[in-house]
Amino acid sequence: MDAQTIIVKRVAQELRPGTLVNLGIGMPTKVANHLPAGVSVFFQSENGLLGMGPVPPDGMEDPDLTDAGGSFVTALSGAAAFDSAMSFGLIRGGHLDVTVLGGLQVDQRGRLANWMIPGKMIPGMGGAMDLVSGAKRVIVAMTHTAKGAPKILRECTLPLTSIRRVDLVVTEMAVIAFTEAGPELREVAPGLTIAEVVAATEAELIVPAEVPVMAV
Amino acid sequence: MDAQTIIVKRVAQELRPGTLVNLGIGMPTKVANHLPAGVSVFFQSENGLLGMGPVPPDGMEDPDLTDAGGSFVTALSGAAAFDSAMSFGLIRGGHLDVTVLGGLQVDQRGRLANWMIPGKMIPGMGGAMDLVSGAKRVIVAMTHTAKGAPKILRECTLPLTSIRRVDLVVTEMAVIAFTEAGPELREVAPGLTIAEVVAATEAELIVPAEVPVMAV
Amino acid sequence: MKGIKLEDCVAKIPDGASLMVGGFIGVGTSERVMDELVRQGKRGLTVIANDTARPGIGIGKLIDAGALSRVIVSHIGTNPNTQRQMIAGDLIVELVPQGTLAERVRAGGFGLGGILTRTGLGTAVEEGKNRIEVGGETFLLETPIRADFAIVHAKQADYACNLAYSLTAQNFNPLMAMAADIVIVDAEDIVPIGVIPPDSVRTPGVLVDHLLNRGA
Amino acid sequence: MKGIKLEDCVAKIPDGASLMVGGFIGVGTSERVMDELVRQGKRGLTVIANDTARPGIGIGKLIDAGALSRVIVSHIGTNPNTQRQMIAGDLIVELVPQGTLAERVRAGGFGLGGILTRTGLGTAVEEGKNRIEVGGETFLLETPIRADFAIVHAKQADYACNLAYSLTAQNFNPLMAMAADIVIVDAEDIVPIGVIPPDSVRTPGVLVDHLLNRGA
Repeated sequence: MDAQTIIVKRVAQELRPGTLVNLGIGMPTKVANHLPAGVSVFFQSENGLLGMGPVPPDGMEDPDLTDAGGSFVTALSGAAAFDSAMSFGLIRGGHLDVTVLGGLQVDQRGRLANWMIPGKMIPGMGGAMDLVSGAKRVIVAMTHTAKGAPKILRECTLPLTSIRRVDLVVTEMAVIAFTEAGPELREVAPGLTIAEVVAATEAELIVPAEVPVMAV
Repeated sequence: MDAQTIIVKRVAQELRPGTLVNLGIGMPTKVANHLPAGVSVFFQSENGLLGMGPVPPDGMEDPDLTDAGGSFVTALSGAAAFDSAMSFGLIRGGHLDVTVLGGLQVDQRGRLANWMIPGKMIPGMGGAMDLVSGAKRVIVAMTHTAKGAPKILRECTLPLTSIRRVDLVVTEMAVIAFTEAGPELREVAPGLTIAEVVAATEAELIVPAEVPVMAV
Repeated sequence: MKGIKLEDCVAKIPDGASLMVGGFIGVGTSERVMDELVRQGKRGLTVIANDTARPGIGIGKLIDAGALSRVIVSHIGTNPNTQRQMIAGDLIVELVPQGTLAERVRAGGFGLGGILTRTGLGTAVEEGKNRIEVGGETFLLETPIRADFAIVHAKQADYACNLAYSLTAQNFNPLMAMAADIVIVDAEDIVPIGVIPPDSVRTPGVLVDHLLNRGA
Repeated sequence: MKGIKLEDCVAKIPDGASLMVGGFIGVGTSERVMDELVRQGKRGLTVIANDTARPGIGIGKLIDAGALSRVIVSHIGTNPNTQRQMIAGDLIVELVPQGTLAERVRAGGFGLGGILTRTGLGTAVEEGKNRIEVGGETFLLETPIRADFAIVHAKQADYACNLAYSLTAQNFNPLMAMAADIVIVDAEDIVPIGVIPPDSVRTPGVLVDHLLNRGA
């Protein structure tokens, strides 16, 4: 299983039936393909849709119906459409149960950086700052390291997306929960040792006596 | 012609075709019955309707369709319904061309008091404060005096509805425009002298050389 | 499933709870929830609403029964009993301009810390509030309102609890459906999914906690 | 009547004007207004929009043509030409979080002096903004945005210029229709009054200044 598959399969296990979920563009989008059997959630697309469904059958694309990345999607039975103010009212107002976002860096205090690399990549924050500041639960789905360098750091070196602490970071190496006490190692990927995860992490991890193996 | 008829007929002359108008509860409501021939305006009801029409035919009342006073109305062809936030967005956002409101007092600076009499009548401001603060043009329709006492004063003695200067006050005695310079006597009712209007007004009126007679 | 019996649902509302109640002089208010609150003898409730309707109608029933200790409303002019209880000191009445009330409820539901408005500036409404300057103009800072429960009246609910409203019965209902911890919906009709197209849904079903049974 | 030819309408937009343009990566953007702005060689425009779409699509056409001097958007990640012009110093890019952008546009159209949000607090977005405390929590004060023109794309317009939108093509369109001095509408279909029922109108016709002819 490649890193991305491990990450999105593990994130999918976090979704609870009947909740409202927003998946960020890129890797997080793929979480939708790995929902556990019997779990049905409502996907919000911040461009104004609640009840987003998969890619439409060939020839059934509607130019007025895309996801937040601009790709054609469907609206499921019971979907609702609305303007951008309502869409972010749902996000900011505590109505969005979970957001899953990609990350460039997360620091010791659980602060995420994922929207720009000064002098290099300035795509803009889109809805990411609202999602991280507003969602009830923030899950970061990212690779544990970039070119061998840790992405879970003592302090983010990149500009922050929000000062709000994310709740969970899922990588191909580990599951880490961020609480007031700090980042706690909750699971380790199959075949890895705790020491290997700690070595690939700059932030100081809280390591409980028992750390289960990720079941993906 | 009684005082009220003079007032509402004269106010009706102020309405321009195609504009958006909100008529306050009570006397202002009656302005709708005196629109000059060929003038068609859009009436807003702040409880969430644009395109309000007259009382429905007997037996055609809809419990879900009333004016801001709770009386049954109709929706004209091309009407739009919306929530209270949108309704006051139209009012505050500069989209409402004219509001016509009743008044208890108006002062030298054109400030209106019309929502409470301390210790006596505290009905609440409803939408009046938003209407006076937000409408492009505010017209006050009221009797010139109350039990012989002037209602256009140097200073309001009753709590203000807004610090925004109203544009026009129409009474059964006169039409008075409020500008930065102060209240200017624009028209006098048929059969009255300027001196009689000035005597019934506590505020200091600007009296131009020529003051036309109200044509009602 | 969210379907619930009227009696069981209202039993969940404890004495002393805060309730947002949709409606405008009773139009768009769930009469049977009002009746059941009275029947169950609730006491010490706070109601946030546009007004207190009339004696025997809508929120007026709660006033008549002495169920309320506090109301936050834009006017009480249509209900002499509210005025009587206020003067007797049995009821705290907090008056809020109607447009400001709509925005404060919206802010509560949309996760905003407040909004700035001209409405009320320099009037009794300003008492205890902060003035904020923006672009050389002065505004009042108005803070969000939330409640424990929202009593929402809708025209239609589909099986996903998506809601549609009718004409001026909409008013505060969709705003309140965003701004309370528990959202109780009384819909005139319960319809199959699809009857309310995605673009006509005004309140997405994920916001609804309880949908009152139509049957016995 | 508000009907107007595309060419004549776009001719009313002077160089240097500010334009709100509805759309989300081109979905819900009037392509023919973009084309005509390019054909007429407009220069120095400011565009307020969610994003700059992609090269050759929607607002991307204005970027390609060098028609813009400034954009206020939530992201430019889908348009490398925008990034190029920004780095070359030919284009000022002001990045605003998407939900904040929606609220700032809404505030401009709804007559609010600003809104308070958690989004952006403690990040680069905070620069130059005021922090306001409400109930012990800190928020950023975000100010209203208005524009000279709004380019609104709708699914349907009726003869009264009431508008309805379709699915995710709605996005910023109804918000922008409130927030500009001149509102230009491009509707896919022009329909008889009544086809859009009062409860389905998202933008009342009084807000519309020009409706582009469908025919030649």
